[in-house]
Amino acid sequence: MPKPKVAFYWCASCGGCEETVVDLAEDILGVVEKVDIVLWPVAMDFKYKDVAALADGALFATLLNGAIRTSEQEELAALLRRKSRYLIAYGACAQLGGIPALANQFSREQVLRFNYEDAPSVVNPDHTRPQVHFEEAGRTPHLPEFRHVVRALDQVVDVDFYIPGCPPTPNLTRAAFEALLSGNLPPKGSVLAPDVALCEECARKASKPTNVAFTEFKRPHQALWDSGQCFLAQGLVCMGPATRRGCGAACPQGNMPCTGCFGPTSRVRDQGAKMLSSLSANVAARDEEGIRRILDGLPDPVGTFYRYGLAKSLLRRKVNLPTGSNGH
Amino acid sequence: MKATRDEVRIGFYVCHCGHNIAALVDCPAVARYVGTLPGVVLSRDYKYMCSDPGQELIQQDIREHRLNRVVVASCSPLLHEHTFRSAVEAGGLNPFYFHMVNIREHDSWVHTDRILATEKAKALARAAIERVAHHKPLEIKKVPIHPDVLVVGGGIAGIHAALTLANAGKKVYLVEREPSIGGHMARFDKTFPTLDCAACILTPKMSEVGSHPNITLWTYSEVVKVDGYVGNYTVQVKRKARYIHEDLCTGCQDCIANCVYKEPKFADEFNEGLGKRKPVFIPFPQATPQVVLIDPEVCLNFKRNKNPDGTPVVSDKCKKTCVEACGERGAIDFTQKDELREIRVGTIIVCTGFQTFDARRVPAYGYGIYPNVYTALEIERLVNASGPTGGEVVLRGPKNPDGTPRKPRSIGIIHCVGSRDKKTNLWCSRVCCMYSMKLAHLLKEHTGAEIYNFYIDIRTPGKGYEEFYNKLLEEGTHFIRGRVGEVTDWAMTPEEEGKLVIRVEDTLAGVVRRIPVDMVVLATGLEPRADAAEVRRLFNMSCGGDGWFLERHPKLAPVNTFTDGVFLAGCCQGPKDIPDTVAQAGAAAAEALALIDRGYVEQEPNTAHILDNECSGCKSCIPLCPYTAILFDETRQKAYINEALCKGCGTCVGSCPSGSIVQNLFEDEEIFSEIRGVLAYD
Amino acid sequence: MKYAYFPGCSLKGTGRAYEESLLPVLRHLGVEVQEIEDWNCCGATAYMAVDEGKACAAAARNLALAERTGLRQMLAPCSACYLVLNKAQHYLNEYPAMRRVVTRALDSVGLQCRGDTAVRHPLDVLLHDVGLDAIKQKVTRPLTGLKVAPYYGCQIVRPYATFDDQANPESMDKLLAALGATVVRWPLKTKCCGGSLTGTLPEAGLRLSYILLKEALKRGADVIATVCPLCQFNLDSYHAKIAARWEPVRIPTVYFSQLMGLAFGLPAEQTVLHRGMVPLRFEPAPAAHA
Amino acid sequence: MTKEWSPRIVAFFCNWCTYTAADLAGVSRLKYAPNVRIIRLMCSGRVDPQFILDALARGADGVLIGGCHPGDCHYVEGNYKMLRRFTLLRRMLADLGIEPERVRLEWISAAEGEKVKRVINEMTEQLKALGPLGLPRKFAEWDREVIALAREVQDREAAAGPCPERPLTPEPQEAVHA
Amino acid sequence: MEPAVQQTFNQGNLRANAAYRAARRQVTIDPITRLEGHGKIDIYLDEKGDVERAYLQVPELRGFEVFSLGRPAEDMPQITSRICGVCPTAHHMASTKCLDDLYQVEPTSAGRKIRELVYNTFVLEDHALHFYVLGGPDFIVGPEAPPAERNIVGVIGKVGLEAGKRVITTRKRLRELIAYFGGKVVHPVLGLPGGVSKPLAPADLPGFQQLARDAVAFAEWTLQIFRDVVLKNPEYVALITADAFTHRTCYMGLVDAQNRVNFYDGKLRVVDCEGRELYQFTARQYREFVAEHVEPWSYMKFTFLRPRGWKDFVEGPDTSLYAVGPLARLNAADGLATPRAQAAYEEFYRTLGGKPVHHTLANHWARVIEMVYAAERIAELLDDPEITSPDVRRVPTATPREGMGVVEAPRGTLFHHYQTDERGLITMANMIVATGNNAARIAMSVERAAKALLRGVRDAAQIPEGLLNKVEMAFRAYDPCLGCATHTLPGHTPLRVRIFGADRRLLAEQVQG
Repeated sequence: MPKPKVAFYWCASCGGCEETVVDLAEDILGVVEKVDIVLWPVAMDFKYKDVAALADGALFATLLNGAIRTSEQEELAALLRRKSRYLIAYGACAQLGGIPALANQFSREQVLRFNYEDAPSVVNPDHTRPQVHFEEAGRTPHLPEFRHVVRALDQVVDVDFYIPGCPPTPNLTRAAFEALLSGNLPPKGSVLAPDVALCEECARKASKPTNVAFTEFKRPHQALWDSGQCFLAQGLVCMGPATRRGCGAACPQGNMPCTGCFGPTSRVRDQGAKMLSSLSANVAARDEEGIRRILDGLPDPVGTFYRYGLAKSLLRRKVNLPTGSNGH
Repeated sequence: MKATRDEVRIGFYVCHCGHNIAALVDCPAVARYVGTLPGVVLSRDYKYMCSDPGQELIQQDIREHRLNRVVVASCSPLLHEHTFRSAVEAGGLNPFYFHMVNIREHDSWVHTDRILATEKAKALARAAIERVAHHKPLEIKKVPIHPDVLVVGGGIAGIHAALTLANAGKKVYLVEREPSIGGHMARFDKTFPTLDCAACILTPKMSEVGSHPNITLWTYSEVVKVDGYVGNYTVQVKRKARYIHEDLCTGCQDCIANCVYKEPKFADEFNEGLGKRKPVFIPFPQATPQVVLIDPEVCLNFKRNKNPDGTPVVSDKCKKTCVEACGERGAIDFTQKDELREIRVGTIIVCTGFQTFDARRVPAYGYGIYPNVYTALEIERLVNASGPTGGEVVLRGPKNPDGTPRKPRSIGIIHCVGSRDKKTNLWCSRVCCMYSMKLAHLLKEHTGAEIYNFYIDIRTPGKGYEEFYNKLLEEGTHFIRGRVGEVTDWAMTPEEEGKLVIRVEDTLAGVVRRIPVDMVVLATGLEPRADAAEVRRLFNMSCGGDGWFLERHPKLAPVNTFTDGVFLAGCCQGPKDIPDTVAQAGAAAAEALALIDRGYVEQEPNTAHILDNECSGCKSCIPLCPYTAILFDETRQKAYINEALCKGCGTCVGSCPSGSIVQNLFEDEEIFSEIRGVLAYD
Repeated sequence: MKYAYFPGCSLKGTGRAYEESLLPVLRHLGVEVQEIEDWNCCGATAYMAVDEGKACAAAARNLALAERTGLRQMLAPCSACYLVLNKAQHYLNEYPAMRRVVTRALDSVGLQCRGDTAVRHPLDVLLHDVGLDAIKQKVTRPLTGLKVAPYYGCQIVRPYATFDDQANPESMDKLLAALGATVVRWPLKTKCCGGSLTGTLPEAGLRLSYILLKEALKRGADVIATVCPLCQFNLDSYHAKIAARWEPVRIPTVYFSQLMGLAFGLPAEQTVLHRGMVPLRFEPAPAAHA
Repeated sequence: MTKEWSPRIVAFFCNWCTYTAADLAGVSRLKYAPNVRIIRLMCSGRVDPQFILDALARGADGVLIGGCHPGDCHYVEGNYKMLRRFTLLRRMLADLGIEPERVRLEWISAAEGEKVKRVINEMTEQLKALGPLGLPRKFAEWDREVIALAREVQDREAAAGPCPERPLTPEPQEAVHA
Repeated sequence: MEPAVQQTFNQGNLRANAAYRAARRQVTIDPITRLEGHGKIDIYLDEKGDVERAYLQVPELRGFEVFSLGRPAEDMPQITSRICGVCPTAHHMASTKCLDDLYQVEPTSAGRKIRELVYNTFVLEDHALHFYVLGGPDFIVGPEAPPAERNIVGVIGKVGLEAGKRVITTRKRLRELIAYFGGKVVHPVLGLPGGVSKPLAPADLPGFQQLARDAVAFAEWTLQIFRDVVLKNPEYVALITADAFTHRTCYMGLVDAQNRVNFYDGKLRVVDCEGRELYQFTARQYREFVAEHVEPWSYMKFTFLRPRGWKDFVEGPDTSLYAVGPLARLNAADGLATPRAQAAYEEFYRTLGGKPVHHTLANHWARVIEMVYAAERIAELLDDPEITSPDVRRVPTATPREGMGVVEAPRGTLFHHYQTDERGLITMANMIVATGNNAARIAMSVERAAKALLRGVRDAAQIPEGLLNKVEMAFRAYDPCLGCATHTLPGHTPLRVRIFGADRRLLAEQVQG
């Protein structure tokens, strides 16, 4: 019996997810040999036509990482969706938009302007900009355009499962494969990681007292802190309580607070809003001035609470940015 | 398990409430619209849903149409939610498969455009339909009622309420801040309109309280802390040190007689400072309990400076003749300290009364500037036979050349001081017109002076009140209609010299008049006690914008508060005269009795619980609970909620970072669907 | 302490004694003021009566200029200015309609008024920002023996009692007491001085001034202290007429600031007492400790 | 929608003070703008910021939260908790381009029917001045680029018909067997 | 070894390789742009059918610089590491050094050493991978060998199964060291202004010291393989020195006080194509010496030496273009700080005829030499008693305004530059990465290859089959950067070339594969 065909594809991502797959691939007694990896744009050239040629659903599963930013990515996502029995959003970017989705707080024009004109190292007296349609002596090399909005995969196509993390851990990935292959799967749309917040598996949990009220928020560089005690108990923002577990509390292991890359639990619609709610409700002050003073210790709420999840937050994007046509 | 759309069979009813709703909301249209919504199997409009036939209709439909959810759009749930839940239950459904839409108080009554009001009604209805689908069956909890009652405040209201309850065989704690019960009424000379002597009708009731076996009377005491909920309140009472052992004092007052101070020397509160008392004193002759007390501020046996904890320092400088006088009774104890007592009661009646308006706040009337300007309460004492002057009305100001005190030959009584006034208090204090006329009558009786009443309106809504007014008119008291501009000692004419000049616009004559008088009486209004705000918090009641304690419903629940088991009586709820106060006190007592006799209260099951498998044990919720209902299980490293302590505010639910806390009746899904509902419609 | 300073027309004209005495006193107390550039009519007097919109716009322009100084506080010594600026402020924040009118007007000259500058009266500032203790310390020549009738006039307490009681203001009483003067208690503190009636209905207007002067004398006052250029003018300038009509009631009327200067031992050109029609003859002795 | 736009406000009122105040406004027959849709919660402390964002995302032009005055909370201090959330949420919403006027927190005691009226009317006016937030429409606008593409792709494939190319085989496999 | 096991083993590794290529190819591009799907080269012919112009395009832009605005500076090491999931440590470290400068805080001695330890470990692991899995096979197995053999399996075939195992296990252990400090290998979190977040527990030291010793041996062994397989083969040597792969440009690299190569810290040194020192400058001066040029046909910016000005894509004595990366580092330095590496360095220049070496393919050799240095440096650091000091971080006190940081990423110099408000919130962020620094030279290589291969082309038929193989060779040599995109099993260059006739009509399109 032929092994199930599995495809990997990436969109707007950094490649960290691929690294995880590799760590997995190196685990030679792992699961990879149970499947055929038939699509891997880097492993082998593949043409759009080749994929199109497959019968719909011919692929057992596709693990797609990266956020969706360009038309090309959308197109391939749509195609792979049709060809795959299971489409799996792999990693924070595909699941939530990831760090690239922070761009949803800014306009595309801002990006272009800075990169090609305002950046201190740029020398560009005649304000040249890369052109989607550029013509030079009749030569017309053409660049793909990118979207105004950075999207998570399921904001473009229907997604069956999610594997969280920036990057996901090999263990989770292996577990996901095993689940897929053994066929005992959670309901469609599930995130293939424990549905409990990080604290449960954090070594520092026990060190947190039950009466933490914030009199000030410290920023990581502003103090030396106890490497064994709960960060929140030390006045440092840790996204752990609002973040799915499954990474083994890797960042706290490195003595840094969680930044939330595993996204929310299934019971939360907006990770940022929930963490904001929990943190601010526990502020000690009662007078407006005191409250404001303490909360000013969180200078960048969007970047703190939506570090990975802006695209999938309830508002998705800074709402008053231009959209309009895609031409630069 | 959450019921999914196709399982639910919703019945929807929109109530006309006669014209109250139908006049502005097109009820049939709403019913038609809701009829089209998914899950709705039947949608009706009906004249009066809260009527028996209305409720009958619901029960019938539940049976015939196999409804498993019911939504009623009518008035405020605070009014009829209970009614309809019972109806639903009677129809054989769990009462919590019901949701109510408020399209009267929140719609038809507050809008003017029929189309928009109807739109709004539809939107709200849709929200309820979407919400109710997520409802789950819940159990109502029954909490037993502790039979004892706490009555706070020993004025006429408290006295009456306490007696009513005690006579019904209930144990009552009556807590009074002053050394004696009796309140303001005890200071009055006569009561309008019958002019029977206040003391004569009050003192018997006071002593009855003092001696009643079912009443524990704690005077000179204050409630400092109230915990718990209806049926089970735990109350801390501070018994202030009076330096006398109540149980040992016989009220013989030998100590007073033998005090080192031969003459009374200190301003006496009961007489508004018009009279004098000694450091050891009894507030007034008929005080209940008949127990003296010592004022450490002035008693020679105490130092003037205080201990760090605020308690006075015993100096032992005094000869302590009082102690000798007390002899083997040994009731006097300079080392006495405030003590805290804790009691458990099931219900509380708050009768903390009022304070009179501070006339200094209207400087134009010169109280505190001109000695011969008095407040009404001072006059009550002045005309009282047992008052500081033995009932003789003499002026505070400069005496006659021969040294005899001057008597007023002309008196002006200014009404509405601190009432009906944008700058001070907006409300009418209700009693001033009547007591002003009472005082007018008494003053005339005592002095034969010319009496001028300066009024805005004369308000005499009460049995025999208007008649009393007419009687006054016949007595030849002057009534000048107009708010007084100012009282000054500035004489423009010789005849004004040495007098107080009342400048007023006589709105009937249409002229500005200057009326010189010897004595000015300010009919000061009633206002909430200065500490009303703290007291309110103590008992978890609300205050109106004007500061009076707020009744749950001005008509239907006039003695209830928003806190179950806490009731109101007397002027703490708003200005009223003695008859109304006593009536209200009776009503409050009756409410308390009703609760006690039923023996239990039903509790809204809107408590929260933590999903055990989902909780990560992050402990973020624990400090948020004001009732410490959230606890941490160290062995399992998870938080859990003691539902007995949970009051169902939902704060922890809104704050759980992993969404692992659920509040019954207010689950996230229910509220999200409500949001979707109100917005889905446009 | 620094305040944007709005003198208004009077202090540059008939009421110059006020400015001439006030500024040195403030300086002496370490209070800085910065006169607003290009200020215009506060909008008081006839304006308000005729067209509130225009009056507010006029006032708002001054407010806007004040805001531009970045000083959040604005000092308006003249009672009329003080009242109108406060009133305009109030209108802007209470009535959207009025705000629209004014905003439009200001837009046309490229100004905008947030309406968040506090309009303060010198008495307010002296009592609540500087404080009586600080003032007492500066008193080198206490006004011992000088009986002063404090006269507030109507405009700084009515209709907006922003810093003192409407019927019975006492800030100046406290201030004068601090200077060592004997404060004469009288009930006419806020009685009308005649205001502009003196010009339009002399009979009515003068009578009001007469009552004030007479009562002050009757209560043994040596001098009336005032805070308002118009009051000062009315009480000081019509003695001849009043004497002709009723009886002579000669008593000097000076600005409280002049008395402060006196008590602080400031030079004559800073107390400018010579400007009064009825001269105040009083030489305070140096304080014992001084 | 053909009918002229008018703001939609979702209000979360606490059961004890503000909701009751709204009842009082009704009983007192005060008239206010019909733009508000009141959702009853036991305490302003129950207001989860998610509710606010969800309301905005679903088309509310503004969200009003009503609680008891500080110190008066029926649940001791749920309202403080809300005040704290609100303080930070407002700042965050500003970073996400939502004007502060759109989300408002008011302390309204059970006795302040008048204030209910004033606040709702005020807010309605402010929102009229601000104009619609219209997030659902914005989302649709953002997604148009995606939807358009999806359609285009379908058409292209319909046109192309079944593709003749060889079915895909994994090259690495060959490498191994070689 | 059982054939079955061996097959599984090979499969696993094949996929490993593939994944690395995947990862590499996208990331090593300029942080704001990354190669999506395929790299794109458009070649335009003139009437004679010769190459008129070739465009190498990088078609995406992510805008990290812009969405960093308003973020707390201390978050930058974690945010910017997401620019690249394969060399996150490089960005993380550059950003962290940028924060030191921003807050004017000197890391504690132990903190600095841990950073350098982690960083060298990363470089070693990364180079090793490139040599065995990505770039190396071409040489070890041979450029002309059948494609299917030019991979680690082929390598194993040549050097034995044990070698393969050794590569994998060593790499794994090195990555574990990074994870020990950084929490994760991919996107580590150790970096903070003034030091690192976590000290090295004395108990854990021995294990790491053992690793260091093994690493040194491993590196030397690798160098020996290179000698045996490549240097002993005149063909390869000829290939390395072939003119097609030679560009006379300037070179830039970080050097220490003695002008020796340093990956983590030091001054930047630029030498011209004669090997003469042109400039030495600190990170803070980067703007005076480095500038970026914009072309309308690519999202990627092309850096050049600011003092010399943009002179278009030309090489030679006056060129303003420069290269970075292993070869450039050796060219820009006077030597290496560790004995074994220094020896290898001298051998390198002896063999290739003195400094500077302009042969792009020499990068492979340079890389192995750097491996030796990195391994030796790791050992040094782990033998330093201070390495286990708990004092790993100093809390900054200065008010932040502006900071700049630079490191040598495996594939070249990497600049980070931030400005903040007084609260330390980013108001400007600028980054220049290895690819940008190499971009111009890469573009030239591409065009050169195209021109060499396409002459008098009239129709598609005349386009030689192996065109892409050669073009691929031309810039695979650069390794990562765009190169990494091409580091696939030969025959699978994910590179799309389109050729347009003089009439601008598409003559042919070839996709490697």
